[in-house]
Amino acid sequence: MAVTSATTVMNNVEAVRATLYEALKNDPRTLIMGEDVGPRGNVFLITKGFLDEFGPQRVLDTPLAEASIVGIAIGMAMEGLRPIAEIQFADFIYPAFNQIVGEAAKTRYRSNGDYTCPLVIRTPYGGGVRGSLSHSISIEALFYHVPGLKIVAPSTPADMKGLLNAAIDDPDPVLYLEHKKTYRLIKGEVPAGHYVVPIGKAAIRREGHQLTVVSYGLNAHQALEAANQLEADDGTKVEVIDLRSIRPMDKQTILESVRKTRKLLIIHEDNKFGGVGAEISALVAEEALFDLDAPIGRLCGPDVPAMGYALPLEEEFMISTERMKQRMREMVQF
Amino acid sequence: MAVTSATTVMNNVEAVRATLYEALKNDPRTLIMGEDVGPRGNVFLITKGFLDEFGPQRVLDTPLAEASIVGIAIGMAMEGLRPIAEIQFADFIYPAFNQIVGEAAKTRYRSNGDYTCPLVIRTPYGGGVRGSLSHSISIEALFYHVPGLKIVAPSTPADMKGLLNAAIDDPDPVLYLEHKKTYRLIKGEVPAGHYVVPIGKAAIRREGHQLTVVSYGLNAHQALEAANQLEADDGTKVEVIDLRSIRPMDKQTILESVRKTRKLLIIHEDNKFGGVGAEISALVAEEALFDLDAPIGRLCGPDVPAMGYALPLEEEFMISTERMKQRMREMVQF
Amino acid sequence: MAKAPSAHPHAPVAVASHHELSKEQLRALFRSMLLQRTVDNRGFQLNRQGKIPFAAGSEGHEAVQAATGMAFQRGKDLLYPYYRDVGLCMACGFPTIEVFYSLFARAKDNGGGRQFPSHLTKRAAGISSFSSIIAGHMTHAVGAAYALKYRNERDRVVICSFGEGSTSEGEWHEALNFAGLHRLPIVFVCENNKWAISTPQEKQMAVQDVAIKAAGYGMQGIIVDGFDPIAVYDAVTTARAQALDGGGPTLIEAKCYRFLSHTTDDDDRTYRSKAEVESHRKDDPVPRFEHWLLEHGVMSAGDVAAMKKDVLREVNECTDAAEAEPYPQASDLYTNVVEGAWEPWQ
Amino acid sequence: MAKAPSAHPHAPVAVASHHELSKEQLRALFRSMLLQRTVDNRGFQLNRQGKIPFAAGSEGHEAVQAATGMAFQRGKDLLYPYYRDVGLCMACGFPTIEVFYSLFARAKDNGGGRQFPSHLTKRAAGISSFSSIIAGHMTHAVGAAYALKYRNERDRVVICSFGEGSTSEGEWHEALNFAGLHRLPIVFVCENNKWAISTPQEKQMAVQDVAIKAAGYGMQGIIVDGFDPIAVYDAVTTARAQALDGGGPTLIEAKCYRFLSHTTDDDDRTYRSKAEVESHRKDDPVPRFEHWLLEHGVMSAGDVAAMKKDVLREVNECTDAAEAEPYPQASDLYTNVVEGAWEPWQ
Ligand SMILES: Cc1ncc(C[n+]2csc(CCOP(=O)(O)OP(=O)(O)O)c2C)c(N)n1
Ligand SMILES: Cc1ncc(C[n+]2csc(CCOP(=O)(O)OP(=O)(O)O)c2C)c(N)n1
Ligand SMILES: [Mg+2]
Ligand SMILES: [Mg+2]
Repeated sequence: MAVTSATTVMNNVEAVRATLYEALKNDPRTLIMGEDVGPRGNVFLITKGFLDEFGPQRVLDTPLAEASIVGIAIGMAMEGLRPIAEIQFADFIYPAFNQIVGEAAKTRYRSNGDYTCPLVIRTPYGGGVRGSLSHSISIEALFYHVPGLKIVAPSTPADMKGLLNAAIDDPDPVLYLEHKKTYRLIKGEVPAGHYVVPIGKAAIRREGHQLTVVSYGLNAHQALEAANQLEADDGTKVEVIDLRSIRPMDKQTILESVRKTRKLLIIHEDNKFGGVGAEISALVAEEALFDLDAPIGRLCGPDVPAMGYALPLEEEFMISTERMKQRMREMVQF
Repeated sequence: MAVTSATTVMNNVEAVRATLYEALKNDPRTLIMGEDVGPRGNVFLITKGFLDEFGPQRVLDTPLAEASIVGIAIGMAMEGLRPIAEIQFADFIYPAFNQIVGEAAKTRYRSNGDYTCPLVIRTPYGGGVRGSLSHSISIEALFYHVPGLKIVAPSTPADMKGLLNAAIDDPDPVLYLEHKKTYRLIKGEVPAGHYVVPIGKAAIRREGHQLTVVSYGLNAHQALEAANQLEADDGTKVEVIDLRSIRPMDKQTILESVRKTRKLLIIHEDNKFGGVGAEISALVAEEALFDLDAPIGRLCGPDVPAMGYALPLEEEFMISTERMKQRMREMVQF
Repeated sequence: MAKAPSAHPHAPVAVASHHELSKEQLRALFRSMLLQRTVDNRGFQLNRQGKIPFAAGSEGHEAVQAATGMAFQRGKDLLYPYYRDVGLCMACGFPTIEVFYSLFARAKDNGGGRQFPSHLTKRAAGISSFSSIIAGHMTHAVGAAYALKYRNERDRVVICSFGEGSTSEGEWHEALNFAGLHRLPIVFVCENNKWAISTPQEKQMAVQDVAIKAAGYGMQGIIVDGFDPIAVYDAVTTARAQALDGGGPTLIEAKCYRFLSHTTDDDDRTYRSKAEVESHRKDDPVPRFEHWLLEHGVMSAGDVAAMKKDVLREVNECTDAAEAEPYPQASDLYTNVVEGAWEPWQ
Repeated sequence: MAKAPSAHPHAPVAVASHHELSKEQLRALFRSMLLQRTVDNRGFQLNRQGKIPFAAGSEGHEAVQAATGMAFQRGKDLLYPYYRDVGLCMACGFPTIEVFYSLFARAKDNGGGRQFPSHLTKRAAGISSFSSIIAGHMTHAVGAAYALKYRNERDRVVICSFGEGSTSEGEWHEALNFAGLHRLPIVFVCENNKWAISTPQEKQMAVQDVAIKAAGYGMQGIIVDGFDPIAVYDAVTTARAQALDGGGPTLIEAKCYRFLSHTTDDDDRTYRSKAEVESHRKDDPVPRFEHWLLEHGVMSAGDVAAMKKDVLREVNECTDAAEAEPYPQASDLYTNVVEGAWEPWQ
């Protein structure tokens, strides 16, 4: 990240909002489109006021039709605009699957570079907000298998901005995931001006030599907190990596850390089976197996379709910081 | 598999065809729907003649609209029918993603069992047939992360029948994948009458103690052939597991084999990153890490959007039996 | 040379009207409307009291829902509703107490407290389970109608409802296309309340009437005053009869209005004027129908007061009874993924 | 009481006709049609010879495609075609030789030999890259039209084509809805050849005319004889002018026929009668237009013979030149996934 003198404390919503605002301000090719992004300013008020300033051509309330939100954005991108499309909740991205996977991710490839698709799709995902079965899901594993598609899931305000800038600048399609529970919960310093956090680079949030924890999104904050508590409790030193980019994945940072700590725990809210943790684990089992002193652990959302609306169902699904701490301790002691 | 005296030699197309025919014959709740399944008898002639025998209500040529093929089938299933829906090529399943992932896989769960969705979705997948970028892809990893959805990918005629019967009998949605290169290539004995191969059970195609190879679909046949050649060459004994079911996955068979051979190679045509092999590897790295004498290997399709139409592009993408043999030898010698 | 498309055989026509409704039916209609409004208000109230995190109301839809529910034949028909149809579900036989199980996410909720409130299901009453994914249920309704036709169950129809915003989804189109093609026994009821969250109809489609879209699917489009329960009852009953006769589906557009914010999470003052809301409020279907009933001597002022009291009593009792019920347990998260046990849990 | 939807402001009208076409233009139209047919036949021939594994033909679409291509303004307009539009692409400026690069999957193919034949792309000519996923390109065309409007490029339109089968897809609906709503500069051309592989129009939709669907999107629907190049030219040129004037999109339905099997992988004798095919064959647009040109003195029999010879020469030369070109290399599989290098390969 570029070093800038001026920083402001923001939460994640504010960081996304500020970045979108600057993008619209600085590049006439950019525009925002999605359901209720206009007068309502998006359901989380991220684009509140944008319509008045940038007009309805650049802050475009779309019909209720996700396939077309992405498909039309693809056409715009193919013809030189820089659309930033929004899917109101990640749970509603399914109807756009064809356009994302079948079209956006293959535009450059199938035309052998004749056409490109510089497109950003932003969407809020994740639970812990009483969003029920249908406003809580994680979607990264439904897309991370797709060559040609980049996926980022920043967790801090500074990364929200830096990765959103990187996504907007990127000449290829990027799926930008915002954990909605972090929206107002997580605050932090955000540098002024335009800077990018490179797509594909993880961040080591905390150094340690007894265990590597890889996580992202809301869980990355909890993992850091759990690791801090562990050190305070008894001096245990856990290294915490915030993945930030899911694809391309920062293999190097993961492998270097695991070779040092010799133990790996992956934590994500998304269901376990076939989740992002599967690839991380497989990568390490392939490239650093004999560096390991413990089985690779995965602490993930259970393999049910989604968390329920009733509080006990949501609590059971979400991974508490306490559970993280306990699992970290077990692995360190293994 | 039930032991029956009468068997017939069939190829995979014939096995699917015979099973569908028996299903229509034996259960009035069953019906077949999809594009061009009527007079044309499906593009691979799987349902040729069915229309005449069972009529247009039960052999239903649908409009060109995949979301509705699956969605309408869901409604039928919710109201007591047993639809067997076809997606003409797996590459065209994307528009139905919402109905499969957002609806079918969640019907039982979201209604807490009030409604169920006994639905089969059949689709031909895979390459090696000059299908180009858009008639060649593998789709299993786009769906295998989804709780509530079963996925099978049988490779032999006997399994084609047994697993299709199991899928039709199953009270929940099943995605049934047919590797199109095996359609006419693979022949074998098929027992007469109704029998099922249980969903979730892998098959050990060949015993061995020096390496476990896990594969499915077309690659399972090649892996078996490669292992046979290796033994003929120098007596090397490789164990070959045909996964058959991708979800639920037969963890027990995999773990038992790996604990015996102490080495694991996963082979699939689908792209590597986030593919089915990722979960298999992660499973073993979690539950049998210290039983391993070599890093877990994955020999998979390259991480490009799809194989190209031009012959050299297709050949580069597909995994040859020779490459399998070489990789097996390397792992045995590790 | 170019020419215009030929007139369509199913060009829109006005439906026959004046189905005879008995006084008892008229009173039942009104009670159904009152119940819907009272339940609605209670949801918002419980939310403001911090007792439930979420509620969605349907003020303005009472006439459509009560009347459609009365046209629905219990024990025969199938309902494929959407999330704003709590009143419709109740009018079709969904017990009031169970609405509150859903609002409070109690274990006794038919969906086990898994879905948002208003996402009701009750197979025993023919009320389908649906997701929050807009228009996701449209093709299910069509598939159900196919099942009825397939089994030759000629006295049954499917009623499928949705908002005008939902018509933009591709799946909506696919559903209507198939239903029209196979002349299925289904009645589509669009509750056009002019808004989809903050998006007005003018940003949703280029046409003024959803009903005009029917012609593209070879079915009849009907526009009806969604504030008039008798008109809606007429329209749905006529369409139902046509469906039973093999005349295929009808697309009924009931013009109504959404008086409240989209849900308790929304604040409609940010995107529409008070004046607009007020201008529709003067046609509020509940007082309007009350007035009509009084005027036509169907009910006396005393009858109305007694009915309101009774409805309030019912809602109060249901609120208290449901609140006293327990939540599902944490272990309930793991059931009903598929039949039997799913996979071992980590 | 219920009423029928009000008449739509954009109800279908017949387009003005008789655009003046010069003799030169008429001859160019005919050459374009001949070229398309000759290229088509060559594809099937190469397939039968075992030289290429796949080809798709468009016999019966020649008039639609040649005329639409003539209405297309090179250097300005954008074309979003589908896989049966090789003739249209050529008529818009796509070089014949490159069609053969695609047929032979040669390295010089603009798409690097990655896609099936007929899936052409040429950004320099304004010809979009599209996938095999039916209707997947519809929203792209609409997005491109939005870009033109956004940048205030008022002399440019998008032409988007598709088959009648494609209208069943949800994405088709979403595209038309958005285009109508924003009155975008786009012309939709439906090449209605009555079949989608083995599925006839009667199993695809309940209506006789695709054009009738236009009303639901607030745009004009036009039916045109797709065997008549002059009528198609009229219709597209009129629609183009209207789009430039801010009058929004038009849905043109060009009624034609698919004379050949769907592709070389198909055998149409399994699902339609020879008699049906023959009944359309008598209106075959190529000899019909030839006859018209001779009758109207635009060309002499000698001119026609010379043109046919010249077209054949061009196709022969292109066949030979393309066949002599190399395939892409195995290593080309790994390029152009994203800009720069993607991930390390296993
Ligand atoms: C596929 C999908 N996209 C977006 C949403 C978010 N959403 C919920 S309700 C709604 C508006 C629905 O409007 P309409 O269909 O008119 O129904 P109304 O709420 O007005 O009754 C939207 C956009 C959703 N639930 N599903
Ligand atoms: C999404 C999708 N579904 C199915 C197919 C297979 N398919 C290819 S062409 C075709 C028929 C298309 O018919 P139509 O749109 O009328 O075009 P035509 O071939 O008649 O020109 C089908 C079903 C596909 N390519 N994409
Ligand atoms: Mg609405
Ligand atoms: Mg066609």
